[in-house]
Amino acid sequence: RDQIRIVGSSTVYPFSTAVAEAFGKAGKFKTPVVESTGTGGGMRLFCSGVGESFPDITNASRRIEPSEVEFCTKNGVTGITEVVIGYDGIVFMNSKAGPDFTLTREQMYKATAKDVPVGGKLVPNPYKNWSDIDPSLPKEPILVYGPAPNHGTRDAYVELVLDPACAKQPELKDMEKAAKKKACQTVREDGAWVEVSENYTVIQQKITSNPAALGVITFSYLDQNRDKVKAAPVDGVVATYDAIASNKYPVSRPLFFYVKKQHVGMVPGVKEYVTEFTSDKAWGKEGYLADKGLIASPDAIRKEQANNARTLGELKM
Amino acid sequence: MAEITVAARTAETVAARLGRRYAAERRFRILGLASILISAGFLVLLLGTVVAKGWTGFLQTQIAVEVSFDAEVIDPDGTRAPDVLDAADYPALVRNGLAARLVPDGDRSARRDLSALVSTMGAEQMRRMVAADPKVIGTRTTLWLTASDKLDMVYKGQAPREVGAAGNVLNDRQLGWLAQLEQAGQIRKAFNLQFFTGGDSRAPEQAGIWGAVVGSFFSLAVTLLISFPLGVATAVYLEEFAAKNRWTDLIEVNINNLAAVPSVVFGLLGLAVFLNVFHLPRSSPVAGGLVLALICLPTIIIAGRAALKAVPPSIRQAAAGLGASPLQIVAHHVLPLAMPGMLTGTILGMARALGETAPLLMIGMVAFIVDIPKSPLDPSAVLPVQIYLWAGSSERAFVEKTSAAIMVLLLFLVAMNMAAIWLRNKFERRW
Amino acid sequence: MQTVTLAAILLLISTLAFQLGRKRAFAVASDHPGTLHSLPGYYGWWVALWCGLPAFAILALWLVFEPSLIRALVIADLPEALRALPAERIDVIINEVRNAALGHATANPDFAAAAEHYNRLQQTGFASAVAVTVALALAGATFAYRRVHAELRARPRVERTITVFLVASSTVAIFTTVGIVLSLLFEALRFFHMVDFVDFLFGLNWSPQMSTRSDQVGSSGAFGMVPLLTGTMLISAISMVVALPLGLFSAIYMSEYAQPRVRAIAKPALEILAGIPTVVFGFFAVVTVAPAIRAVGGALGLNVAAESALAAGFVMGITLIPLISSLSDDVITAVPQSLREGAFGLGATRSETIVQVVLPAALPGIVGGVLLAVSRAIGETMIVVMAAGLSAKLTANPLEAVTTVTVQIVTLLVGDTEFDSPKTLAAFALGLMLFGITLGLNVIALHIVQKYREKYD
Amino acid sequence: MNQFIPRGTSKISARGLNVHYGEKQALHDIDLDIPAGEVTALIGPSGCGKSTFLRCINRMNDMVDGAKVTGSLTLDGSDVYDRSLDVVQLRARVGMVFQKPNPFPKSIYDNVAYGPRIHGLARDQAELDEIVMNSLEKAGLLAEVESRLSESGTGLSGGQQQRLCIARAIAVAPEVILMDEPCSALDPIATAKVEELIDELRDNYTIVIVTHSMQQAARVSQRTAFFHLGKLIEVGGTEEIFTNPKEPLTQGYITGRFG
Amino acid sequence: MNQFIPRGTSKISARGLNVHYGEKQALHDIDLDIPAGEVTALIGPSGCGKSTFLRCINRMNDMVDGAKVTGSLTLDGSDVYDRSLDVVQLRARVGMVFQKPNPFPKSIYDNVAYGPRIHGLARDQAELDEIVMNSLEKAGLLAEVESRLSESGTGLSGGQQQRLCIARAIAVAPEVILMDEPCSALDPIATAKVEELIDELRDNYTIVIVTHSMQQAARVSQRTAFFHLGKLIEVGGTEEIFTNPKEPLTQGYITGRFG
Ligand SMILES: Nc1ncnc2c1ncn2[C@@H]1O[C@H](COP(=O)(O)OP(=O)(O)OP(=O)(O)O)[C@@H](O)[C@H]1O
Ligand SMILES: Nc1ncnc2c1ncn2[C@@H]1O[C@H](COP(=O)(O)OP(=O)(O)OP(=O)(O)O)[C@@H](O)[C@H]1O
Ligand SMILES: [Mg+2]
Ligand SMILES: [Mg+2]
Ligand SMILES: O=P([O-])([O-])[O-]
Repeated sequence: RDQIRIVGSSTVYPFSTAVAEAFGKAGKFKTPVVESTGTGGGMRLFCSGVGESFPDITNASRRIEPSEVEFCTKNGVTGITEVVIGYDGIVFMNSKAGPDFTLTREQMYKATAKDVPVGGKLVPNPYKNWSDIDPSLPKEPILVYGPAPNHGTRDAYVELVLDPACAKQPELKDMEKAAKKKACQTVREDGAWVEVSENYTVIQQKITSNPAALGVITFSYLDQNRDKVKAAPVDGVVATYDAIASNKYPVSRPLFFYVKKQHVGMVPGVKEYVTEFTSDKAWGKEGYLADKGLIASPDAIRKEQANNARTLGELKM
Repeated sequence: MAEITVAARTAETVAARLGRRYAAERRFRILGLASILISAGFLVLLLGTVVAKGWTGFLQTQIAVEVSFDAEVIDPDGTRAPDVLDAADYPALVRNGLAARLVPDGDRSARRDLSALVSTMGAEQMRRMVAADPKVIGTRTTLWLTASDKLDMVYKGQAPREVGAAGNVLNDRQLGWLAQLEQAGQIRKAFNLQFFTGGDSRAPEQAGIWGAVVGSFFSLAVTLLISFPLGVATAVYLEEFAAKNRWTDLIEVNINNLAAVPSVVFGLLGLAVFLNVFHLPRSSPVAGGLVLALICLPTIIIAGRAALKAVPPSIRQAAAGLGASPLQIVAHHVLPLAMPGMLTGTILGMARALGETAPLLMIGMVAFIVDIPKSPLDPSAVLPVQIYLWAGSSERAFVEKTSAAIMVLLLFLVAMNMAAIWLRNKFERRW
Repeated sequence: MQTVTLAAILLLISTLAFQLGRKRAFAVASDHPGTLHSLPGYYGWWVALWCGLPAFAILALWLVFEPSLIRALVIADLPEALRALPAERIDVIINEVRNAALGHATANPDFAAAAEHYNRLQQTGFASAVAVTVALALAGATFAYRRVHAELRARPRVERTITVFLVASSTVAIFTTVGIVLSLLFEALRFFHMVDFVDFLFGLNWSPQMSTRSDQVGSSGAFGMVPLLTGTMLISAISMVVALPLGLFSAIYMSEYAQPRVRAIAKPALEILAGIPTVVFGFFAVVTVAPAIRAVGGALGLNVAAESALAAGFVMGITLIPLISSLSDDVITAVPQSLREGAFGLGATRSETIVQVVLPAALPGIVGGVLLAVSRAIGETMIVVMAAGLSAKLTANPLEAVTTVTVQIVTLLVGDTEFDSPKTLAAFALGLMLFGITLGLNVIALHIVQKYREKYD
Repeated sequence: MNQFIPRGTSKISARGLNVHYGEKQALHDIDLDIPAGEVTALIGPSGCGKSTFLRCINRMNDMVDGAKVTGSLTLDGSDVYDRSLDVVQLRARVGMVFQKPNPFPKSIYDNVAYGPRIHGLARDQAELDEIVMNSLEKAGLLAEVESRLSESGTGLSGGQQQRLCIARAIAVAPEVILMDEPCSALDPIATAKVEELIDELRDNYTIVIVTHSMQQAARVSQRTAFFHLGKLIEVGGTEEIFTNPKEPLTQGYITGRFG
Repeated sequence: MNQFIPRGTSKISARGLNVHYGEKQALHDIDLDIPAGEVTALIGPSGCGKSTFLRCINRMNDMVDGAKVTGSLTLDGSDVYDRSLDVVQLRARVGMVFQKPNPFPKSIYDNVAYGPRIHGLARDQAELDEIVMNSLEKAGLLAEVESRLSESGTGLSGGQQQRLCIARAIAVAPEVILMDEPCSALDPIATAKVEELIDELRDNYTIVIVTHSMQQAARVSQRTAFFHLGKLIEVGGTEEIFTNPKEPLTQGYITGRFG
């Protein structure tokens, strides 16, 4: 094989493909083949082994989990380089034709968790309309398109929205840890939360055609489609480049990609691809990835990350 | 004579009801005509939609930008080393060229807005110019650069242009620039060559169908190479040689059923067998072609058998009577006579294969593939999958590209169908 | 590339062998006129087959085994330290060696050496392949050439070889079916180890997105296919509501009323409609039909989901019109003219004749055609993937979004290649069900259609 | 050449009737009168235009693409091809029985009831039942099928089917019944039954029958018309035609020298 | 019952020949000798097994699924159904002409040249030309088609087509020519020409002809065999059979009492 294969996060996919295209255009190597599988799916593929039939790079919208590192090691994938490429915010957006939402994380929790505390008891989610949760919200049926569990964005949603909101529920305070985790992190399965896997353009599509539906999706999709969609302020903060870059926006997280060091050399161009990705013309504040909606890291961090990437520093958990 | 009166009464009764009966007749007839018209109407609506949305996809907006091949930016050390020239920040040069005309001040957000007007192809164009002839470094020249998809949409009138309109893709400042460009005659629409020569791209203005066309070509070549000889051989065996017994019955039932198995199931077969067992390369035309070959094999066999059946037995008897062996009868007489029918069936099968999408999704042809495949083993897209991918893309400009790609696909299909019809009419014999 | 050249060379030799064999036959014939068993050409073929078949067989074997052979040899020649590495590592090394051999620079001198070795091996390998196959071809040709004599039954032998090829070809259809059944069954059985068969068949919940790692909470992983089936049925039913009247009436009009001129336009138009790929219809559904239905629904004060079953079913119905119309056209024209004359002779109008005599007579055939169309609707994928919903809802409301079996197969499998989670394997179980259902429908439909045809033949 | 019968008594009367199928002329200038209340047989070699003439009478030729009828053909003095004449009504008055029995794939009852139903001849079910029974009775079929009226008409034997078709025609109470080789698909016994039936029906209906069998023509008809190559050669009393034909062609045909 | 001719002089000779099509027995125990250099006519009512017998001679029944032949049939003393006998070679020796003219949709030349080509009868083009011309000449067709040898054989008239088929059969230089009602699709003039041709061919070939027309049998054949219901009823000189048949069945058939 003489063509890089990249899998993983749908969040990073637009950036990864942009870099791949630029990299391919330079003409020295074939354009990498990029597949959007979600962070989790990408990790599974990436960690499944070393050799021709396994990908060289996986994109991620969350950090690699210890369990995944373990899985990697088990399959002989031992040398991994981690690169933080920038930041991203998770936004709750809907069609411009639809109603305006102003949300809190607690409201999102109540709208999307499978079981919610009502009157001191954990009951199956009773809310049908947004207005059932809070009269200030639109009187529209709850319909949220969100990422499936194989997505980093899902993990981030759990970690940044469900868990914090859950922690504030007095009814859940005394629960046993495992049960609490399950109670907090399980999402609705009654059709109000629709899971989309592998490809965020599907979410994009569904919310544009369905104005009352909300999509849990990432900032770059909002940025690129401002003519069609709008984002709900979360806890009073509007998702903007600066709000996310300055960490004011509550649901933001870093993005990554991981390189299989054992494949460097084996597949021509891996190093050069990494170099292209970490060049200022790509991920700089005015780079082409910024145009695609990537929120660049501060200069110092970029520098450090670029160094680490180009020297293929080993992943440290 | 009682009968006569009965007959008279008959005439009367019949006459009395005639009006109503003829009205019913007319209604029925109109229903039939309406059905045809409605069906045809859908066809017209579909084609109309596609053409209306897609014809602009063959055009591309360009803007004239005076760029300077700034030696400071391209090659500060004056080494003229190819590596350095390649890696230079050409986008900045494009941006500067635009900024020089449109934004006197250099604020960051304005520059971002500005670079959103041109495609990165502009920078690429400059890079190639430098690579071809480093002497351009240090000169200034005006280039027609490909506009970004958003500007393209607005200029073509597919996105609103009024300041402050809902669904604006350009902001007010950008719209102002557009007016400026237009006034200066620095914006135009040109034939979209990139669409016909390029591979896929995430940027709509750079996306082309050539990669998918080549992929489709490779897939169909594999399909044809496998399904045609196998199909003809099977048809000949079943129709001319096989005795009627359980085994041939089994084969027949099999073929009839395979013809109606949903194509997505063939995709599952391809995934489980061709990819997981035989380890054919994912997303490759070989794997795709193999799956498609299995899909259109029954079509070819059934058409082939019909064509063979249409050859009158008297021809076979005549040849047999002269001492031709069974294979000679087939090779000298039956096959040549049946060939037009078989080819017609094959072309129709190929046309179907050209439009098949679902099974190819199963074998990984949905990956993002930019390079034009060079062999059937390279990863590649095919036309219908490309259409599917673009149809799912969120950029507004992809709607136009999708429709344009559909037009190209339909063109191929119509050409194939016409060829089949022509063949059928030319060689069809009535015995 | 090299292989193609070699194949071309072998082909060339075979052609030569053909010529030689033929010449030889002529020579034999002129020695003993009138005794030649077969035409000289057949001797040519016979020699050519002897020349080409074994050589190509060996070439095919070579192509299959060459990579692993060379690989083994390269590994054997690697430095001890590298050889001791685990298998996956060796895999990587070999790929790197191969890339190095193709001219990509490598930093490791060991690899460079191995690459050289690899190249050498490949050259020798190819050289020996050339030698062996060409030698075999020549040997075969010589052997056959020597044995050309007047009584040699060349024609029957050549013909038998061809017949073997024909018979082998006809078994491909069987292998395909067996392949489908086995691959579906195999993966589906693995699925049923994880999920109870009864739950799968009768479960009312479909929520397959399970967690991907142990420390994550996913959905409950419910695999009850009933909502998928009802969704599929709902959309199919809508499509038939659209396609049946339109298709049937079109067929009636075309076979009973239309002037030849109208027919000459309408028939090809319907054929074009039939030839348009469904992915195009999916696009049409998304950009035109679904918004239109929503707009109409909105105007009527109805709450129409974006991916309503109605939109998908409606568009699917359009795609089925040509199928129903052409099948109905067939059966309607197969109704004997004498029945129509009987009715006309009694003073029936055309519509009375059609409704009361022709259609009842054609009914079984039409039913068969409709069943085929239903089976097509159930198996149709692209339109529903693009225009139908994703969440499995148990509803009969055409304005709501439902999902179908095929949509789930595609969403479960696209992009994901893990074959050890029930999520992926479920697609195969669904595929098996789909195969079973459509197979059943087809068998019944074909049976009805065939029986009906026999009745009037 | 033709023997005219007084116009007043003729039920059907053709004058200068020409029929073309596209380019091909199938009937040349036919002048023929068919009297009421008799059985008229049309005979002649294959392809001579017998069926064509018969199908002119109830305008069945309207259904054939490219068929063109000129000249005049009157039924009870009114022109069959007149624009104002309604073909549905015409066919209600002129019943037809075909060469191959063609019962509808419906029950025996529905087969017979079909005509009365579409023409609305029965005011209620009882009346319809009566018509059906009556027609079956007249067609001599009632005894055989009385117990299985709801079974399919296609399940009957060939002869029964043909009689069912006759019953079906009678049920509309037509004035004329046309029969195109009604017995050629039947065995001798069934043929005999149908011939007997024709003989009985003669009292109430005008019957025109095409037949290949001269014996049959002789048995059932009172008048016979001999066609040859689209021309009417001779017409007259059956007795006379068979014993003492005027034209040598007729002579040649009935003595079996050609055809 | 059968009149055997001395075995030595018979070209084809059947003994106890039975043919079954699946369950149905089409020929019962046929003993028949066909002498060389004569025309033998097979007559009998439809379905009596004439064609079946004819098709046994060149084993055309091999092509029919379920056909089974038992008993012996020899050509020049060697068993036609012997396992070692090559059917291709047999058919080169026994030519056949069919009821409906069936020229290949190729040029007239190629039609005639086809047999010689597959059997390799001509060493070069000149020789092939000679064979073709010769055969057309013998078939009395050369004058009519000489100028248009490269036109399609299907463009000829029916009679010409049939003679082309005869030329095609002759071109292989067979010893026996089988003809299955060769004139039944032809008009009288074409029939006359073909009959004439048969008469001429008799000198060089053994001819077996199936015919429905007793006149034809009388005109062209020297010997006649009468089949009835799969049995050979009578065989003998044509003259004798027609003037003085021994069997009452034969008598009945040739006087037209049945069939
Ligand atoms: N639909 C048609 N189109 C063209 N020619 C026709 C058609 N029907 C009949 N003919 C021709 O018209 C001529 C008269 O046909 P018709 O059927 O009336 O003959 P017929 O006397 O009834 O013969 P038969 O005894 O065989 O039924 C024949 O030459 C026939 O070929
Ligand atoms: N292929 C076949 N399969 C089954 N039965 C057949 C087949 N060919 C002929 N028969 C039957 O064998 C019997 C003899 O047929 P054959 O064709 O030899 O009769 P024939 O004397 O040539 O009649 P005709 O004069 O009609 O050609 C007939 O009863 C026929 O139905
Ligand atoms: Mg007739
Ligand atoms: Mg015969
Ligand atoms: O970025 P994700 O696709 O893993 O959400």
